[in-house]
Amino acid sequence: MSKVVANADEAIRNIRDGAVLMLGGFGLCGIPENCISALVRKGVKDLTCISNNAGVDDFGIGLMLQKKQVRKMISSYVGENAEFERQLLSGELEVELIPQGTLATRCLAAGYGMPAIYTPAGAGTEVAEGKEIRSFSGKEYLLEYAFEADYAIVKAWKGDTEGNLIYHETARNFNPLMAMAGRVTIAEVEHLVPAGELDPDCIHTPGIYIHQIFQGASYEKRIEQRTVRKA
Amino acid sequence: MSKVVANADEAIRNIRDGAVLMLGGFGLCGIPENCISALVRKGVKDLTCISNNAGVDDFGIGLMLQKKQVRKMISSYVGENAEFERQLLSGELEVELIPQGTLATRCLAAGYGMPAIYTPAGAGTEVAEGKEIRSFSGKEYLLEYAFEADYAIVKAWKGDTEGNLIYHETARNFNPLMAMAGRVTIAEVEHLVPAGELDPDCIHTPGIYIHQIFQGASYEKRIEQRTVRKA
Amino acid sequence: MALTKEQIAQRIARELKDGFYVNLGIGIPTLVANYIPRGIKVVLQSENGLLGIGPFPEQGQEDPDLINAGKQTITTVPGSAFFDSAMSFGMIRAGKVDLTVLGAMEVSEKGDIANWKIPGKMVKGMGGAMDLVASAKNIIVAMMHTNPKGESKVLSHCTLPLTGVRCVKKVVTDLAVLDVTEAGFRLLERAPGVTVEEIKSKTEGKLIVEGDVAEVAF
Amino acid sequence: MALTKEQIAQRIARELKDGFYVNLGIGIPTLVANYIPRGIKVVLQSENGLLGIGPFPEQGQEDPDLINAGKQTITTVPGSAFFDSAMSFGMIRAGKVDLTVLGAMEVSEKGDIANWKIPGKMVKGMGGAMDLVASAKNIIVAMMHTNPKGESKVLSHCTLPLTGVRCVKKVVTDLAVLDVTEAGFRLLERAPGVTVEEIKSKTEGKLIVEGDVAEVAF
Repeated sequence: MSKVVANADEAIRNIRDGAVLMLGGFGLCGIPENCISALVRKGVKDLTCISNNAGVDDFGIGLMLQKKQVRKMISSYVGENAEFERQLLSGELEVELIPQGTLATRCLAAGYGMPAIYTPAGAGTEVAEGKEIRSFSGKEYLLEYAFEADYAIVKAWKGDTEGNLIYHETARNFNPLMAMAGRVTIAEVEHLVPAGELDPDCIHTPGIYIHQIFQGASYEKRIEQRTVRKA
Repeated sequence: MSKVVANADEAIRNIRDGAVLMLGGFGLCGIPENCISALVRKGVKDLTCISNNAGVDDFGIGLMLQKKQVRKMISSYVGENAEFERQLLSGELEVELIPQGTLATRCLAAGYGMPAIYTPAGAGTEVAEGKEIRSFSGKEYLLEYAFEADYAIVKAWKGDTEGNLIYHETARNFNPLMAMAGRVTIAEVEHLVPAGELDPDCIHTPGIYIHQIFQGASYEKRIEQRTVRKA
Repeated sequence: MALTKEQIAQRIARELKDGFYVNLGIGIPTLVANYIPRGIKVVLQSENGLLGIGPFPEQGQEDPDLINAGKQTITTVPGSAFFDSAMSFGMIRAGKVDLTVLGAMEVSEKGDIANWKIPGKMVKGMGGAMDLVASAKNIIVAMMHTNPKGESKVLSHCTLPLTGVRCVKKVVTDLAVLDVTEAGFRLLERAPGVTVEEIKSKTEGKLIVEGDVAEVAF
Repeated sequence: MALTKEQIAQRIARELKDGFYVNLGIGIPTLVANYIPRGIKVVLQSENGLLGIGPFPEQGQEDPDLINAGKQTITTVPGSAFFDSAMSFGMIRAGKVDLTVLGAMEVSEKGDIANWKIPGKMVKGMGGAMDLVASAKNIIVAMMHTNPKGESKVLSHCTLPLTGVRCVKKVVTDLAVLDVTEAGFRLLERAPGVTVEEIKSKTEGKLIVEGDVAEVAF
């Protein structure tokens, strides 16, 4: 039973309308570009997307927003996206904003089989409304539940045929957390190698969490805020 | 302000009688040998030791037990140690047994600033007695609190002068978790290298968690159950 | 003829499916690794932080940094991965491990298991057993049908302190293969030459026998 | 003369101590990195998963896999480490980050902070700000003393939706350096040439002035 599939279209072929997806990445860094393109091609609709950000107008999750494939975004920050703003204001798109650390830890909880976690983020703010609040050592914490997602779609630098993954620099971000949290997890990698080529001490995501893996056809890796040193 | 100290004796010099210590390792694999020897030399007493195991009679934490330095062990498994058994039966030593995954996750909770976590381990057993029980999706979980330890003492394979650590094979085990969980964390390593020599993508414990680091004088790395293939 | 420990392991190995991630406990369960059916691929998890356990090392190749949960020296297979104990039990709790095989002192007809403590004896601890039984989605127990005194270990209720409740799915003993069902132990197979009557007499818990019960074939 | 944004950053940089791990927010806080005092060593954390932020890259050296929390291309210093977002916020929650510097729309005399949402405007999200303010042990706010309409941002109570409560320890504005105390804002220093009277008139929250207040010296 091989986890290796030929390409993004094959990897996402079972994703249906109405699915709950997790998509790795921070800004445009470490996003599963090839799977996003395939989801746009497939035209699957009514999606709930759990992702720290929502891409920009013409890249990342922004491409799915353009095609109105997303019903709900669960994110920590959704700036810099005009179409997103239009759909939000028109009521076409639902948005749930979550503190970034809470987003990360709710993924971790799912991957580690913890039904819920306590975090102080948002205590005393409107984020706490309707949530269970509990004091530990005199400090308030919110009870936040593990995510349940049908699919997690992540992007790694290197992967092997067992599904073991290694990420590169800050393109790691949410990817290893979401990889653990999906009922089914699809990984796209820049370099797919045979089992045994990766150093077992340096694996970030063990293959047990990965169901399908493929080498992405190409990566644009667009830069959102190109910033350079003053000469 | 350098984190590098000369040796184990210097690293543990501030540890006082009655301290709560975490000690990394699983069995005799990945234990902080040099620090344990230094603690025996220092003769510090009345210690509470959080460690998955208690060593064997003449190695690991067993050496501290021989000198009656330990008041309480918090472990998941304490077999194969005659002096341990003697002290336990005589009432000289207190033991708290905790499921191994709970032990690991209570360290993680401390390192990740989560006051408590929910785990199903021990639900319906005597481990659950006196603990808060809560159902999520029809399954019972116990509320288990983050550990509070004065010192965590861990052993890594390589470390750099910033305190970044890389572990080797299954000698990783509890070390990265305890490294995050100590109020003060002391790391001993087989190879101490200048900052910049370790691959930043392969760091298991970022230096922010480490307060003191040194290269151990020597490592015996004793094998507890030498098992070989039948010829 | 009662099954040998090797045969118990061999029978359990037939429960393995291609692509399974499996955690094998100490004792008989460890032997299951020797009988993985040809043509299927199974990855063995060691809860001290490894996916991809290989065979024991050759003499002289023992590596003190590379042990299993029984503290034995081991090797790895290509494609293995190391991780810390929190991730290890995390993947167990999250149901990513497909099958767990454990030894036991007692199993009840409700699927309760006792395997860590005997009152009056020195208690060594539960290690990872409580985490495994509370979380694994599929637990098979490998054990002798009776204790050295000849008393049944397949009970209506466990008498020893529990390791976990309502978690065991199947029991393979030296005498029988049993499914744990809502109604009690269902006898699936019997050891070659062992009669249903003998199994009944050595099973204190409720035993369900339907039709002819085949012998375990090797 | 009110302080420039660069001068606010320069003043905040004096709060850094040798060995500090520091998280710098977007805007003025980012500029603090340019004024780290000589002879002390500070490690900068980026909540998207890096310890050891270096300067911006030289033209042509931008790496799309290497960005800060503001999505800007960056570099690393020797001894840096990458990690995932759960560990990143884990170390923040556990109090391992010594100092956090953030911008704000409003700060109250109790130390409450509002910096993520303006009712009626498109809400972009709190990003990591709520985690940082709920967890960091030492939070300094860098902001203008008044908004573009000239209204005080240093208040008795925040009027905007809160990001966190009772968390800000110090505020450095273009006009003043303020400690947040149990009794209110204590005026520590004033911008060169700015009078205590002007600061009082532009501070809606309770301002405590004791003795002579020195000017910020550069």
